[in-house]
Amino acid sequence: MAYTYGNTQNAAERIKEISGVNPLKCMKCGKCSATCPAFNEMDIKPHQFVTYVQNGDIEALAQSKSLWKCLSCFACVERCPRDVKPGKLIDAARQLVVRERGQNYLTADEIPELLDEETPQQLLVSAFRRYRR
Amino acid sequence: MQELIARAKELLADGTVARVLGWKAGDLPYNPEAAYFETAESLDEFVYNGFCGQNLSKMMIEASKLEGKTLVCLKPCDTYSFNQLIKEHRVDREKAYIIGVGCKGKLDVEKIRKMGIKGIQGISGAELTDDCEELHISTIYGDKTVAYKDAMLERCHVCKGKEHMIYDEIIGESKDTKDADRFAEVERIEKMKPEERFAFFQKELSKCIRCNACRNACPACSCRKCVFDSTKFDSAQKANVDSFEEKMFHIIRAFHVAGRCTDCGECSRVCPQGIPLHLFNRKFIKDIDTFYGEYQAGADAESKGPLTSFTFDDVEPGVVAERG
Amino acid sequence: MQRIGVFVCHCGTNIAATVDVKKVVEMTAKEPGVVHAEDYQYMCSEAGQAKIINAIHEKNLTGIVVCSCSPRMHEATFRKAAQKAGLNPYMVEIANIREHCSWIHKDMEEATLKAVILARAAIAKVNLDAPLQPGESLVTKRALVIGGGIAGIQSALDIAEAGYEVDIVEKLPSIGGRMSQLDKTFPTLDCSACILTPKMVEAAAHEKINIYTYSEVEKVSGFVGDFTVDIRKKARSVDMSKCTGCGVCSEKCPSKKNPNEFNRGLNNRSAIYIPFAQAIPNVPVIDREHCTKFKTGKCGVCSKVCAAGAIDYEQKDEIITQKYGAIVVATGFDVIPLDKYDEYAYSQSKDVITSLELERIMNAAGPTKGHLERLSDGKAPKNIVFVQCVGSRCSDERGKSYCSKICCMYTAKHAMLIRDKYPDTNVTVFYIDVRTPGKNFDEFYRRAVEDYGVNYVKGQVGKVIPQPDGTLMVQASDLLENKQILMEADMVVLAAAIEPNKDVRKIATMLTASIDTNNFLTEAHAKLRPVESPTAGIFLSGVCQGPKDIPETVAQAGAAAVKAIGLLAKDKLTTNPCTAHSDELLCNGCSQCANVCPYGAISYEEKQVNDHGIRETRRIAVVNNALCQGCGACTVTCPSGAMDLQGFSNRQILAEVDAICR
Amino acid sequence: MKYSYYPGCTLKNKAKDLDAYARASAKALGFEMEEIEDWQCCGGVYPLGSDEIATKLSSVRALNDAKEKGQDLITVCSACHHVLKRVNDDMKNVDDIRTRANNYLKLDTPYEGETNVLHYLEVLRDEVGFDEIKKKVVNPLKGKKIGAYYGCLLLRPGKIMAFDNPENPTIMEDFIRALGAEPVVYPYRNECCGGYISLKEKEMAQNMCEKIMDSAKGFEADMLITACPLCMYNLKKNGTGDLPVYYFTELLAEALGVKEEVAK
Amino acid sequence: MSIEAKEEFRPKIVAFCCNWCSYAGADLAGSSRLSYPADVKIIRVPCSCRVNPMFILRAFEKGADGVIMCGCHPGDCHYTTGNYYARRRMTLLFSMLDFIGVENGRTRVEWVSAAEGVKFSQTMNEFVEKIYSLGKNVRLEDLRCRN
Repeated sequence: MAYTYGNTQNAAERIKEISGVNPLKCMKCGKCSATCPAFNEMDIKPHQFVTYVQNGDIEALAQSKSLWKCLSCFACVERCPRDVKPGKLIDAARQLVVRERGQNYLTADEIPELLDEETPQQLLVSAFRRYRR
Repeated sequence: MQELIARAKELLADGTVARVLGWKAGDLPYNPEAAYFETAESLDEFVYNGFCGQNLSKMMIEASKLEGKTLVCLKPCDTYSFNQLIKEHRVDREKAYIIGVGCKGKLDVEKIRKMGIKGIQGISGAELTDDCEELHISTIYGDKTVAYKDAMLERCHVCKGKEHMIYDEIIGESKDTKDADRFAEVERIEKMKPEERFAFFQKELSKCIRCNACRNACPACSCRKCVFDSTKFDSAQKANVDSFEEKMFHIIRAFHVAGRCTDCGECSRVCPQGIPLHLFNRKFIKDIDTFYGEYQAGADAESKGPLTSFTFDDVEPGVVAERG
Repeated sequence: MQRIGVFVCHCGTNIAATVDVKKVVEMTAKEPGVVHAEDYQYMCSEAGQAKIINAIHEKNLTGIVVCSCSPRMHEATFRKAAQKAGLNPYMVEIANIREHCSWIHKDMEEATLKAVILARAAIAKVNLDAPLQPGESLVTKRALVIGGGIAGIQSALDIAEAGYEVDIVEKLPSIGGRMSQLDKTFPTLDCSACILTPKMVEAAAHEKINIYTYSEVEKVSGFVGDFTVDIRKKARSVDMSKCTGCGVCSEKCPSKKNPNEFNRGLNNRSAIYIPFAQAIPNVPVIDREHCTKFKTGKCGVCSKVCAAGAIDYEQKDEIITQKYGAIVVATGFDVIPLDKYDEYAYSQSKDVITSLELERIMNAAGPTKGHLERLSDGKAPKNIVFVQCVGSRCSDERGKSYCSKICCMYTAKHAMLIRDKYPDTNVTVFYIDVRTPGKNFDEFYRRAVEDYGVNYVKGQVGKVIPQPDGTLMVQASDLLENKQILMEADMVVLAAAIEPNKDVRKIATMLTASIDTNNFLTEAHAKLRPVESPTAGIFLSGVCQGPKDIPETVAQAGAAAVKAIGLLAKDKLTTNPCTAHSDELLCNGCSQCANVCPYGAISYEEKQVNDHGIRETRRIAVVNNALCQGCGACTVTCPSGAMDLQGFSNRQILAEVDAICR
Repeated sequence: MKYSYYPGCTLKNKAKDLDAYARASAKALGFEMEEIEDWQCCGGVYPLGSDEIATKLSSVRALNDAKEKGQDLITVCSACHHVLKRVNDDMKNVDDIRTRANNYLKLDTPYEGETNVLHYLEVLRDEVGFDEIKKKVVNPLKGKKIGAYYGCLLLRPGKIMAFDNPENPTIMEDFIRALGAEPVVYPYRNECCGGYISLKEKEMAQNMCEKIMDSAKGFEADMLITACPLCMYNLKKNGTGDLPVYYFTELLAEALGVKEEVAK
Repeated sequence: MSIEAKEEFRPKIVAFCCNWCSYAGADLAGSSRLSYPADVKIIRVPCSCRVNPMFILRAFEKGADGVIMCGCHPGDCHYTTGNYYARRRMTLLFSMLDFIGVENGRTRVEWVSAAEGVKFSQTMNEFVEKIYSLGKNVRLEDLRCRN
């Protein structure tokens, strides 16, 4: 975990590019955090994502638990009055991590023990897509 | 023709009209020219045949200023122009006695020439009373026969119909000579690539000698003073040293008559260089029909023209770029 | 050839920082006709104008080019300066080298070159300028006020007090507008009706004011000083001259289940009704859509019970045509529909209401007679949550991009009133920012917090969750605590964004007044002419121009009135001399120009002309300069170029084109 | 009416019922679902990244297949529907993605989002019509109080999915009514159940499922219906356990009297 | 020829703006510091209906590479109906220019209100970019006008 993103502004730019989100549009109303069903599990809260990207503090975002707790339920995307879409930002950060660091949140070895009889294929493929490169 | 002359004499005699505007024979068998006749005797020179293509409507602008009524002979397509001139207050309906003369298609001597017929001494088969199926041409090289249709003006192949739009009486039969699509040539050009279109018009328009024959013949080009002769636009006529001049002149001329042009085809008929000038007008007419609904200038003498009216949801100019 | 002077303004550094003004002077000085060129710090200043005046005198200038800001800013200033020096003011042209040049370019060389080209175009135009004399038109000494809310009433009163006739046209059956629906008003908590009603009465009683209620503007033609307006007086079905306002008809009307618009549909009214107790006029109207008589032909109860015989089922709409010199637009606002904000459960729960609905609930004449009750079960709410910015400050298509301005203050008012009257009730306000610029406004908000214990939480509400027991759960952010809150509430009040009245676009089109993408009317200048429309003779009063509270609305209404009075006080207006003119020697008399003239300013005369020796009577187009507004539609229609526009002549525009393309 | 049908991985496996009931009901309602050949997994999650092309290609192939047949593309699984619909929107409206995807695929004619992507429920509502379904119901589900569980994928983002009002949807309620049962409207019906994280964050998923089911029970629902195999799994596995969850197609098949056929 | 080709191409672009909406929109773009290339030069006309097709042809004749006309949005004309006539005229003119083989990207009409400074700037940026991509207007220029 000692690895850091060399040029933080570059990483922030990458996130903006991948997500297509302009964090400057945020007016800090907090509706995303008011909406988020995973709020309590998150260490960096949805409304804070924007600030982290703005400040170029991508390392903290990359290390955060929130990255893996976001449900991709789009509730924040739907309700954001400023078209900022924090869900997209966090997804972009997650991609940055799994792509550039090779840091898989889930490895193939871990999976069998997580499975049960009913686990749908959908869950498996989505987990792969979300958590690893 | 005799019926026409007889009737004209009658009307002159009873004082209904002060003069007759028609045609008299020219110096060649195929170039009759417009003429006024003020006496019964002079009417003996009156001719009316397949070569009387000239649209006499425009002459009524001047005739309207004369004392008394003028008997004017108008072919079906000429009546559109006359209506348009009434709409624009250029002619006085009260000063005109309109005899709608029959028309079975008008002839283009250039087409005959192009068939290789030279030394023409006489042509028959083009009288109003003829059935106008065949032309018999006597030349210094012998007699020739050609199909009437093959010698017809382009405009007659896309004839607007044999009905007169306005008249006091009709003399002689008319024939619908339409056998082609009016917009086919415009469409053919539209389908070309821009470079090809540019080259096509470059070639055609570079023939222009700015003789102003088109302008003089055009019944819609009836301005007392043309903008190209006035200082208002700094556009007074200059010698042509460059292709743009012709483009500018012909585009503007077409634009000025857009929505008013009845598509009478006089411009192309009189062009000594054979430039298909009617294509500009047809293009505008086609666009007007597609964008704003079908409109035939001169079909009546009251309706507002397409460029002096609008609807709230007209197409945007961007449509030109969109359709590619 | 003109003798032209070129004056290049630095505009401080606004121009000079990007445009090399010295270079512009140097380059333009070489242009044909230019006999004088200089630059100055601020051309619009007294000293700057003096330079122009001096140069005109000293160098006998016949034309002036000022390279400065937009002509929309200072054209009039420089024209006046020229006039002072005895030059015809229309011999002045402006090259806009600020808005169109220095402010948008960064590269000095590029900007300087462009400035020179713009100056050349102006020089070319001046070269062809001719002295123009403005004409005159008469002013009809009567004003029209569209909208009978507080803005319209105030404007009408002020204009009437100055001695001019005023007509108010109000769409609804009574004047009073939004303010009549309010219970109390901030920041002093007066009763709204108590301060509005006297104004309404005053307007109704004023001998100079004529009120058309239940009426709409149907058509507007003409121009500043001389508008002609058709007003449709909708059929009230009640004879205003006979009705005594006793109200028996409403009482006896069997059709009682029609949504009461005045109470925002929270209760019902009869089909024949007076919208509210203080209505002016105090005459009912039959809602024909819901009236049994009109629907089935059978009923007629109101007619039977009316002792005055005022009911008239046969009444028809009436069109009144009236001339006006000035028009004040005071069309007001409404709250946005909340159908796109279902996360707040507005359509799912009766206890989620808008602030305007709360006004009606709090009002003694409202659906609950002024008792604070839940509309679902009539119980007193114990926990009330206010949600701010519902649809305001949104950049998506659900809401409005602007701040509605009044919500922070009225929410503080509501919170305070509730805490005052029902001290057991907990009040929580979720806010993004509390915006209280205004005299005594922040103090008011602080009182709500400090004296009344209103709980302000910074954060937005994400979802209102109706519970099986009829209460509501509010899921929200507390941004300062960095927490997500789940809070119980039994009433939720939404501060819905306000938007201009739906009809305003139609009205703006009739008036040819410009309107922005949010449907607010545009002012002539955002800072310096905030109560005038760019269309002369049209004045803006109240929220139709932008969100406002009552004091601001009244202030603006007064300002609009003053502007209207300033206009009405003149007997004549000088008209724009840039009108069309027909050259009789070129005119064909073809009538095409008249076809496109929006003002009917072109007529035709049979006129004797002498065209280079040819004397004849011709049909010639003649332009009425008082009617012509100078659009130029006719000039392009005219094939011969006979019709030309003074000040924007064909040759002038072509000269500009040539100068730019040179 | 004939539709191209994209079943998706789960419907071929753990959610065979969802698929079988859908097909049987379609037959009873008179429309045909033609499974597209060689379909590939949609990936289960829409790749949000604007630079993700490869992960969108399988969807584009399916979409193009339907386009070539000139048919609308129908899906039953919420996740597949979500992914296909959003990729289709990208192909229609996002120049960059369209260009790059087409460059990669090298189709005969480029795919530009021409296909109409429909969820089975949309077909029921817009093509068949709930009134029509009502007429064809042979076993009305009288007396049943059913809560619709929408979840996230069908509804959001509302602008792109254009499925129903994302905050106050009614399509499933109308569906329930058409089957003769009573819909139960409860506020958590469009809240996330946490399906995607149920593999690793069990506790979180449990909390969320309980919240949903408690809310539904509070409003007196006897059962829930869903269109999503993942929601189904999660609600069953991590929910309160006392509220049955069914695929909406199962109830449809039951009401239309074709359930028995499928069981055989 | 090769020397000319190396010369940097700076297009001449004429923008006709109606006084009430688009000219004010351009002013707003200016006061909002929304930049667009200096190649655009604005000519103020009272209304889009004042723009005579001859002005546009003349511009091309004199070497303009693009001509754009801006007016109030249809329905918002200061003179009520001017832009409706302008719209028809320009549609027909543009179609004719296209017909004779002039690249149709060289002409454009855009409706810009007084409040649309952003749109004005965007439109001009787009238009200039388009003209750059089309290059020098050689088809309509009157060579005599070069000096």
